[in-house]
Amino acid sequence: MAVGGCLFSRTPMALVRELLRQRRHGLTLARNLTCTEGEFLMVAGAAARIVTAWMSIGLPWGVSKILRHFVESGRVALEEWSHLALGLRFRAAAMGVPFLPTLTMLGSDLMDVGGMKRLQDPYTGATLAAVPALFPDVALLHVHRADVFGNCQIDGYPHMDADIARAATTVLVTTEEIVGVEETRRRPERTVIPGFVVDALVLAPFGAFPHECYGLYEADFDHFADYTRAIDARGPAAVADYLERYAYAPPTWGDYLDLFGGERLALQQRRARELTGE
Amino acid sequence: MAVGGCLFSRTPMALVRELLRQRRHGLTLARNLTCTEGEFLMVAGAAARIVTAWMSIGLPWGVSKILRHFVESGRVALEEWSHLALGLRFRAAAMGVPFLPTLTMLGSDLMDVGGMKRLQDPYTGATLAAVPALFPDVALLHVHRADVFGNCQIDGYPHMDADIARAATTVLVTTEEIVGVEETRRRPERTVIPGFVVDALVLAPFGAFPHECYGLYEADFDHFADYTRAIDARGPAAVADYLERYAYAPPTWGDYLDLFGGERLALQQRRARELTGE
Amino acid sequence: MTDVTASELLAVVAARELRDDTTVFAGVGVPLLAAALARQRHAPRLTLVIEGGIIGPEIAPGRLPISTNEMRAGRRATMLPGITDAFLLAQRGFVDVGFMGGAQIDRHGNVNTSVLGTDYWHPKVRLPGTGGANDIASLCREVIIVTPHERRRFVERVDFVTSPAWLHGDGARRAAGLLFGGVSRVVTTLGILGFDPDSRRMRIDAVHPGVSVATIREHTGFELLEAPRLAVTVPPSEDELAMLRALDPERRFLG
Amino acid sequence: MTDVTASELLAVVAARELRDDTTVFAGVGVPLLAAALARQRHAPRLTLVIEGGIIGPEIAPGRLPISTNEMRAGRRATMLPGITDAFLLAQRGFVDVGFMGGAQIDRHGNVNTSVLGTDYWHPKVRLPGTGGANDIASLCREVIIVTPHERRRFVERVDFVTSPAWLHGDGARRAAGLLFGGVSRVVTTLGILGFDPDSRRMRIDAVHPGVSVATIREHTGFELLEAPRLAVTVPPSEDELAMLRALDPERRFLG
Repeated sequence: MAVGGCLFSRTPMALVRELLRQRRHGLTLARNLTCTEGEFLMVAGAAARIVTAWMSIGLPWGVSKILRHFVESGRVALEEWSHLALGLRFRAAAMGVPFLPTLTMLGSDLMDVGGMKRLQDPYTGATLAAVPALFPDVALLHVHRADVFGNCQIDGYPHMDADIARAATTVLVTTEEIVGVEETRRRPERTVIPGFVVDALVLAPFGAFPHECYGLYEADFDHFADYTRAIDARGPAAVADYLERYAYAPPTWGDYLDLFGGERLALQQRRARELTGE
Repeated sequence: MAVGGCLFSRTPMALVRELLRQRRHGLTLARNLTCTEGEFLMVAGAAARIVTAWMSIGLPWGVSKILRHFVESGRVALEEWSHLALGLRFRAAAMGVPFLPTLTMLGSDLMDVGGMKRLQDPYTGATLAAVPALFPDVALLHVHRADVFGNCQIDGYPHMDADIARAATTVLVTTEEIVGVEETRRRPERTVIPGFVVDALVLAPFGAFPHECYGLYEADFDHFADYTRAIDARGPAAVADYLERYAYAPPTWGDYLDLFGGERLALQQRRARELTGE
Repeated sequence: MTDVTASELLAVVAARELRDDTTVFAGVGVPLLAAALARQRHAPRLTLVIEGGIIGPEIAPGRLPISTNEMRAGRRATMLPGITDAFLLAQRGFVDVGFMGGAQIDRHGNVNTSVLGTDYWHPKVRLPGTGGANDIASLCREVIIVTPHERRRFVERVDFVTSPAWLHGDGARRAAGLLFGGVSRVVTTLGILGFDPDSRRMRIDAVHPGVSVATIREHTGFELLEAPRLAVTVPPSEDELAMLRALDPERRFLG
Repeated sequence: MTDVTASELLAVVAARELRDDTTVFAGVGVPLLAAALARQRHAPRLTLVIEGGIIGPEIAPGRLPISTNEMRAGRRATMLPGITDAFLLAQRGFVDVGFMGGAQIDRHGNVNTSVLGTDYWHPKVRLPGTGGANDIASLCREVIIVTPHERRRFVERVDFVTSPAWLHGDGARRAAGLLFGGVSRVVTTLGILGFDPDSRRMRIDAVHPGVSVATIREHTGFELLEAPRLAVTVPPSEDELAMLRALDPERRFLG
């Protein structure tokens, strides 16, 4: 299972929440920079393996205590690839080829972690790393707008969602807004995922909250601070309580958002506009 | 030497004209779909080899008589790759790797023309074609707008210019418009070539004419018809006369455009607006 | 049928081969015209992919593009990923049908649009080249070729395999490394040709109204097999013809 | 100098290492802060590349990003190519300087940000991981590391090579297949360290004002070489400090 966005940006939180509610377990999560959603999946017992380049909430909160707890005890396997290498694994799959050549990771101990092979350039004989394609069974993505045919547009930095969508067998997308196809045709250069790649589309305003969505709302850093303070005090049990409150208790996504409150959402919207406005 | 745009779209005609005026010879031209500019370079003796997927002006005008004249007589070598394979040759170079794996061209006689090698996927042993990177010495490109730092934006279909720019050692760009960097920052998602890739930038309105520039002016099909009629009557000599009139005689790009006349330019602008407007 | 030209018949019959809810990589000329007709008549959710790097355009009546890289081909597109990435969507398996013409075609469906003659570097006739035809033939889930039926086009063995179909038959395509695809049908001005599932040799699947098997054989430069049950094409309806003619009022591609 | 904190000194000295008209791949934290200072003070045409897939942003005073994937990092960018393509620009050789921190660093400049302990799958301490650090270290023309100088960070041999510098020295980097790059300098709170051009072992190039070679050795877990001519860092100017403090008024990264 691949999760779109990156770190606390455009994380498909409504879809992650649904996954938790369905009490899935034994999943492999592939995401380049893994944030709170990775901790949720660890604590809920949903993820048995995480394929990633980095995991923490962000620099100010240091090394994730949840990561340390689950990985050092061997309960969750953390398969580490470099940021680019993992990006190229998605891109190879998106291109429909079993591997892509790269220079990155050569010489490092990361080569052995995921079993990266080397090969020779058939023209010059130079040594290259061969990044194996990663074809996720399912991709979870969150986008700014999509039309009824599933054509998706993303504003700002696109992260790796376009490659992840092409790489995965089944693609589930939440969107901030559903628009008419006329709107897609008006700005075709903004479309990053063609409709024929998407399997299911769901309207979910604030679908990444408390993570950010470029131009629409900033990540809720105060919320992260409260969350990590609770972990500092009580460890994984704090995350279990958090999941009870935010994932399992609220029946709908609207109820979930109500826990944050309209004022908080509006504030984060204002901050986003300030940062991306003229 | 790689030429951006594709067929009669966004061809850097002002740069091609300058190349002709400098009486260059012995060049290799790499362009995916080659149009009138390829004929110019053949007749002027500038191109000794053309690396391409297709060469003609367009379906209604049939097989290029200039192509037949120069290639059948062995005076110009036409090295044919599939459209995707040549695109991947630029992309491999743009990515900084010596080759890219692909399925395309496998089994066809095109494999032998340019010396494509096969390789085995190191993970599954599957057979793939290895497209060799193409690093042009020079890229000639035409774009819609660029700022003084060389950041380039293209409207509509992007063709392969982004890859060609990264692939080439030296990148020369003409632009319809030079804008302030504030304009680039206002729409960063439209930037396809970062300034640090560009070596020289020149303002050249109608810089692709009589070829098209998306949204700004349509290709001048009547001009193509006159041009091919002359070739039908007089063969390569007609192209030599054409070059005299359009390439060598007019001292400046403005003088060149005057040969078409403001009315013709305005008409092609109107047609473009009709085709791409709301 | 008397007032139906060969090109009109070809375009109408070709259009019927396309199904709704599919993704179709269409070449300019009659294939694109036929795909536009299919979209209008029975396949409104058919997504066009055009090798100029254009997805989902709506071709306007009277404004048929003459190349894959121009504003008429990009009109009202839903996405503009660029040329390389459009083809890569096919390589990933997202394109159901490749829909293209062909200069010279052999009994295994392989197409030559490169050179006539046996020496590539010194050809008797230099043709325009593959363009995206090789890629479409290599990478789409299925390929349908649309072409006038002339004896000089249908040859035992093409001088040069520009676009691979079944190569020399049997498992040759898979053995070359192509994972899927292959030419399923050749729609011509005389009938519809398929391929024997074992030998992958071309066979007659259907004849157009008033055309005999003998006529098809006469216009073909190699021995054609016959399908177990031969069909006869339903003539173009008034409806189909009216829509088709409205798409190309200047008869740029209908001749 | 008495009122200059260690972080301030580190940021100011690091900023001086950057030249104008270069492209710099900067990690968040002190490296990005120092790059922002360089842009403001002496390198206005320095182009920042951020691993969130962001090119040419202008970091706003008081709005330093805490990650590479957020609006503060993307502010007023000139291009947003996405993560993979941003790194590929480095792989193609377009990025002059990689500018990054490091948890554990060895005498050949290799950095570990993955695991402490010898068994990767059962580590004593699991660190956050490479992120883009391996890619920056592998692909930039030159790498400058910015780090506090603590003995536990400067170890003889890292437990795990996350980001390769000179590996075990000599031609090891080239032999591994990396075409260019390598760590040129390590800027610390005590001095500036370089590498002996033959052995690629770390050496002291400069000491900060008031710091002795002995002090540096004391805070380093392996034997440091010394450059032929040892420099002494010019103290931060009022100008530099004022600009730096204005960039991080909440002292998120200046501590």
